[in-house]
Amino acid sequence: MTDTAAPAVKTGPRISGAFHRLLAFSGLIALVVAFSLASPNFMQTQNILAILQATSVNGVLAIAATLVIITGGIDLSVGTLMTFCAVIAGVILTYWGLPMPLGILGAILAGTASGLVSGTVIAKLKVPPFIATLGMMLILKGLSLVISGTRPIYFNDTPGFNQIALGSVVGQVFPAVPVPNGVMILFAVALLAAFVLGKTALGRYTFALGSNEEAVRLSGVNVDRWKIGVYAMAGGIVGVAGVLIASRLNSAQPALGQGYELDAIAAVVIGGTSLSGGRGTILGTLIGALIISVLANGLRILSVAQEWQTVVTGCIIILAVYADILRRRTL
Amino acid sequence: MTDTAAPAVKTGPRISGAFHRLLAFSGLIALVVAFSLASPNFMQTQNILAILQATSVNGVLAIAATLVIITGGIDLSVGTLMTFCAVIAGVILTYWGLPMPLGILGAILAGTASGLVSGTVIAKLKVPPFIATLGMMLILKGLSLVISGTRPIYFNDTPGFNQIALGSVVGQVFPAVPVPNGVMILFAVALLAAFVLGKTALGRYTFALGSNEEAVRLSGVNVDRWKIGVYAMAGGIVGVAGVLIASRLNSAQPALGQGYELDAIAAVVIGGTSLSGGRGTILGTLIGALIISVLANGLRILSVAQEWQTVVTGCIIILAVYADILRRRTL
Amino acid sequence: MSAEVGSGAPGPLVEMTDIDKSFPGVRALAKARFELLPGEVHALMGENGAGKSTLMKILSGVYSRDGGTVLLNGQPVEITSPRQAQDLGIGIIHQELALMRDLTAAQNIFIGREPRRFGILDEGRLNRDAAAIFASMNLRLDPTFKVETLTIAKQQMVEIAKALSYRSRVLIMDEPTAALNDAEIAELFAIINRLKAEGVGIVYISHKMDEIKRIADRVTIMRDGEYVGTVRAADTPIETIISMMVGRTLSAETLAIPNTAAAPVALEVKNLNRGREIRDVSFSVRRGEILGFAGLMGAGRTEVARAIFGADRRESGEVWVHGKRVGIASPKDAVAAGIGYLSEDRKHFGLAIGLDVRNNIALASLPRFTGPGGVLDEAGMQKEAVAYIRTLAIKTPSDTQEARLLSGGNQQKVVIAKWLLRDCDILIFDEPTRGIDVGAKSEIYKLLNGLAAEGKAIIVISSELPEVLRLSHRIAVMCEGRLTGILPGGASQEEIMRLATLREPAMQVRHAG
Amino acid sequence: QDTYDIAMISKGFQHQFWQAVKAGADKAAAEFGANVTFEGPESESQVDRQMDMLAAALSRQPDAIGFAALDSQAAVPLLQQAADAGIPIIAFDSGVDSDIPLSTATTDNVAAAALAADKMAELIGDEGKVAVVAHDQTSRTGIDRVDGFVNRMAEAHPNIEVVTVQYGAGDQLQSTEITKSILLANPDLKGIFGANEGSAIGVANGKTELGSDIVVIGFDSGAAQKGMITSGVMAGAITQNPVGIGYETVKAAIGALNGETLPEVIDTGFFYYDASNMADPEIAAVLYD
Ligand SMILES: Nc1ncnc2c1ncn2[C@@H]1O[C@H](COP(=O)(O)OP(=O)(O)OP(=O)(O)O)[C@@H](O)[C@H]1O
Ligand SMILES: Nc1ncnc2c1ncn2[C@@H]1O[C@H](COP(=O)(O)OP(=O)(O)OP(=O)(O)O)[C@@H](O)[C@H]1O
Ligand SMILES: O[C@@H]1[C@@H](O)[C@@H](O)CO[C@H]1O
Ligand SMILES: [Mg+2]
Ligand SMILES: [Mg+2]
Repeated sequence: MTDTAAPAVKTGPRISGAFHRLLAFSGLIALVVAFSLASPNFMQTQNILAILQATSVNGVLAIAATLVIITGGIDLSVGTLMTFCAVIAGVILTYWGLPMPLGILGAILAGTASGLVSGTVIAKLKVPPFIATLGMMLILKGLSLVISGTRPIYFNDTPGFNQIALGSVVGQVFPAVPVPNGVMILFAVALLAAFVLGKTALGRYTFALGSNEEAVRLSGVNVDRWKIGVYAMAGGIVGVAGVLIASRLNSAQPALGQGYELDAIAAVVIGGTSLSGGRGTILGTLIGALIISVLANGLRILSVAQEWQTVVTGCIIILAVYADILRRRTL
Repeated sequence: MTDTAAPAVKTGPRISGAFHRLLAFSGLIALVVAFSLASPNFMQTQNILAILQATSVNGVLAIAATLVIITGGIDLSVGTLMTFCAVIAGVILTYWGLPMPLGILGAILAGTASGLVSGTVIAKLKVPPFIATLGMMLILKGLSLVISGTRPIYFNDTPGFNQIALGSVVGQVFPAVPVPNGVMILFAVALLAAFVLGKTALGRYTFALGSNEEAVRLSGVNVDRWKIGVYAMAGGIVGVAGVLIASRLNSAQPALGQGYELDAIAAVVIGGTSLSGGRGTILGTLIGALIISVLANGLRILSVAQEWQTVVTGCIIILAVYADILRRRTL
Repeated sequence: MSAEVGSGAPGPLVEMTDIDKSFPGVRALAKARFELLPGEVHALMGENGAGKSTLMKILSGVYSRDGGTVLLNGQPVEITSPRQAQDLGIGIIHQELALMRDLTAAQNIFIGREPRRFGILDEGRLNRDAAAIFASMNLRLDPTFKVETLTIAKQQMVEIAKALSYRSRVLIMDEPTAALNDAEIAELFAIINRLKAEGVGIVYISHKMDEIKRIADRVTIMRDGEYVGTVRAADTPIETIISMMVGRTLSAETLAIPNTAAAPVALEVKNLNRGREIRDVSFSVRRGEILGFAGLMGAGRTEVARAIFGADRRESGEVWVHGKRVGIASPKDAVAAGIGYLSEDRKHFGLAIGLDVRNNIALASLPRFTGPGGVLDEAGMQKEAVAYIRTLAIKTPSDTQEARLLSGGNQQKVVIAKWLLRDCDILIFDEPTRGIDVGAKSEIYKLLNGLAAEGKAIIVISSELPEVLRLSHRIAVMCEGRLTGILPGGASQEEIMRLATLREPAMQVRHAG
Repeated sequence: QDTYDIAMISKGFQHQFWQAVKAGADKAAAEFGANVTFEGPESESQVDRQMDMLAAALSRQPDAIGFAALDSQAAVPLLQQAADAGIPIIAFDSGVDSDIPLSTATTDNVAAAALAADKMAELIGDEGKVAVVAHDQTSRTGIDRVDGFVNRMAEAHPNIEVVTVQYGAGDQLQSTEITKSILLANPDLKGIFGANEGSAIGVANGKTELGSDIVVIGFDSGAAQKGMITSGVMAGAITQNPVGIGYETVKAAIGALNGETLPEVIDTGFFYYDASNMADPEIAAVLYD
């Protein structure tokens, strides 16, 4: 019996997987092709860079949201937490006048700390993620206003701060493609998150929690600790988004942020991650975030009236996801 | 044989159930008591009526959201659909000059139709509810602006229209408690929804779908049809909210609506309905909606600075749900 | 070998011929064949993953076939949905329970066919009708209880009640007794005999060989998705059926009982209590010993195991491991103390259904595969997973197949592999062979014996007495939350049953140890 | 080139105020034969979204850009990019802290709100309690109008106390609920200033719903507000000249394209209007429906 089973053991369908992944881009590619045909201004280096730049903040937020959503949770606080982190950076750099790296570190730590709090409320107090992060969303929104005195904090005293997102290290080497640093940071965060999800124990538990939390607990795993870890990591990533947006605006805008969680979650779901947990990819999320930016940019380039932009965006989001579903079904 | 089985058949833990339900109010009651002690202006008939009135629109939206959430779905379009329905009422009454009942009917039918569309996209095309209703949210938002020409539509030519929400039939009978009609409509919708959920096949399948959709399908039930039915009914209820808000503002405000979905879903979840489906009550949702209104009202009455209002609201939402969890655990 | 058996006078109810079905990477059925006569109980047998469930899902409209024909009463039919199967008089009890956990038992039974009055659901009648069905099954169950509060066994009974309520002409039972104890099985067989007399054709899938002899008229055997043969149950020896299933003859291994009396105590449980479910349970297990746990449904064996493991709260009681008292507040503490627990409910508590086979096997052992920076050693995990896939003969196209796509028995093997890999000193296995075929069962028995021989202490909770008797050095028996006695390995079934029904709380039994 | 392509990026879109600006822009576009697009973010806090809109507009390579900055600093890099590309920029509604815009068509919101404070004082007899319901705690117009009103009261009307300032996001319903709470908490309140259209209508609705007789002063116009002033629920309101802002912006853009020199600031002005002067042609011209 032992022997007969042996030949059946393969290591998995790798090739079809890669093909599958390639096809996932099809919705995005279709949009890009359509807009390129419709307007000569779309397929210009400048515009592509603008689209990427527009994706950077939402992309980073969406990556954070992906981690949480794979555990079967949700994080409604990513938008206002981003702002909170930006405000913390503002306090450190502008109010206290400390050097730039400390401001960045402070923002990331603030995000991590907030993630720890959300994670703890969820894991230890068993408050559903929706409520815990809704509460955090409001708390952080209020605190950002309180700390900043409801006024933007400018980074004028921190020279180079706005180069974090807007400068282009790539452009110094390849002047033809001045990809902004913000975009490179998005890619770096994506690589990091994909690495953690795919290669580390934290990533494995992330999927396992979303798949069957009770089974994980009964396997003797310290479920609470890992869950809190995921929220903390997501928080830290949101901190990066906070730095990015602050750099881009050269200021911490305390009122901004609410509503951004919806775009982030939309990117995640468009990217094929299931809200019920257990499955999802960072690549999918990036594609989802790009689809949202390409749509917004393309419709603007075509000078579509704003109210119709909204209608068309709604339709295309549904269609893009439907196309993806059809693709999975036929493969 | 029947006899031996009979003694085992109890009617379930009815009494403790009633007690349990009573305790669910405790979070709400605690808030009310706290605010009453903090300000003499809180426990005034006028103010209580103001709180109820403030609950009416969100309450009706939350009831619609409850139905969908019990199936394990989500409806992000309730806010903008409400506006769309209000605009439809405006078109019928103000643009076309038809009689008031037709306007009301039109709004409810528009809601139902939109629910049919969402439900069909979800059930037939298998698009996840989050995406389908996100798409609908945008589509409806855009259409409201298109149809209204981005302008409010006033109901000045429909005398009595604003009495739908603001008038008080109760007050004509009991002048001491002029409960506005809008509140009575909320209660009527709640009773209707509770009836449907508890006593009809549609309600049964609502719970069944959220509990284990695959099992329902394997039982030979036409899952798609019932699911579409739930979304349609939710849409119709949103239509009622559309009439209510239009009546209160005596106009259809095409720009309003987005963001209302979050308050509605929050009321549902605070009320103890699980986002994973299968369980939930209308009473819970009403309590959840009231908690939100009482909090907002109470903090304003105390003239708490707005940014702190936000922080406190976030904390109390988490605490209220945590208290509810503790109660369930100890009971 | 494949002795065809001709049927009697009436034409067959169902004839399935040359049925093909493939899933991505898996050929589940290849020219499979099956025939069912009215009034017969036709057992469908085969190893885990042989294609039994798949074939029956095709007949009941869950899956569509890739090729072949299905005749119902001699007429070709296309069954495209469960609803259509119902309308054609085909009912099925699925292997994986398909219940709506938030609904009551009665609501589950009548889903899609609720009695109504003026369009309003008639709950009273619903509950009365359900109660009547339960009564006819001799089942004491409140129809208004939510399914999620019922034990697996009761849930299984609800599934059976639901299937009966359709009054089908063809009734498929896919491992209906996997979660049932002897008394319930006897009740089910009485029902089957009644249905048989009414001319209902019953397809009966089970891995419990003794049941086949007791209930089946004919047996169809499948292997690797193919038809092997059909035999008459009464005049075919079990050994023949088994060899048709596995393609060779299995030698009957005997259990060598080593003397463990002198070995040190590995696990000691003292005065465990929780309400009426666990009442002052104390026992100990020595290194190298297998302690069987027997009892009727609801005796509290699972609760004891979960309480020891920290999965559920306990009111009082101490757990000692290797002579040291350990504080166990959660499963992680238990595992840290060297205790592993395999749950009786693999779907809810065992398998991470969305993960692949490799990761499910590694789930309890990830720290072992975690290198610097938290990076996982995939190659190491794969090596172990593949090794267990071989040892336990888990039928899967690869170790990266999603666990949910495996057959029920193979899923169970995956969960077993998880605990074997974790290498705990003390293993508590709750119904470990639920849904596992005969061949694999004996592999698992061998494995457990080997583990005991290595010095591990093992607790096996099982509702199959032969299993308990075959494996155990000593047998603990529970009744209504109390440990009513601990018997030596060779105890008789009668003795066990006496303790399992010993309802007097006065009786205090000394146990060896 | 026959028609100029002008992109206007505003601070909002759905509000009637912005629709009136758009109407003015469209009017000028028709008059001067230009093609104008008009866009603005969801809410006035979404500074980065406005940057994305500006970036997309730049990609379109328009002939000129009209821009109402949510945060003037944040926009500087993109405006520089436009200037480098030789695209003339006209600021509108709020100024940009930069010399890049060739001209700015704007309202002095601090002064406008101070005028509201004076009118309020006059109507309540220069003493007592008042409150403010504003649209936004952080946007320039929100800050300026609250500051303008509160500071003017403190300076010129010492016997008037501003008991609370609350924010309703310009959402009529939310502003209604806020107003009711304020009235119930302060039974002796004499007046409320609603700092933009949605806020003002909300305040008036709240007053009506509670049957209160406080003095309401609004901001901006629109059919509802005009109706409320006619019916007396609202005493009066400050209006800017949104149609004029839109019109002047497009006109200035075309002027720049045609090489004209532009004034640094085009003050489009503001007025206090009430039932008595609403019909005056000068006032009626700046009110929108
Ligand atoms: N949906 C599916 N996708 C992929 N493979 C599947 C699917 N369903 C079944 N299989 C595979 O088809 C084969 C037959 O499975 P089936 O469930 O019919 O086995 P079985 O005979 O019922 O086994 P068991 O005794 O363990 O229940 C197995 O190899 C299984 O892994
Ligand atoms: N989820 C639950 N909710 C409520 N009661 C439960 C639940 N699970 C078990 N019980 C009750 O606990 C007692 C013991 O449960 P259980 O049937 O699992 O015992 P067991 O001895 O392990 O039997 P089995 O042979 O079924 O494994 C029974 O009275 C049962 O009804
Ligand atoms: O001028 C303001 C704008 O800036 C916007 O906030 C909407 O309301 C108007 O009154
Ligand atoms: Mg099977
Ligand atoms: Mg058990």
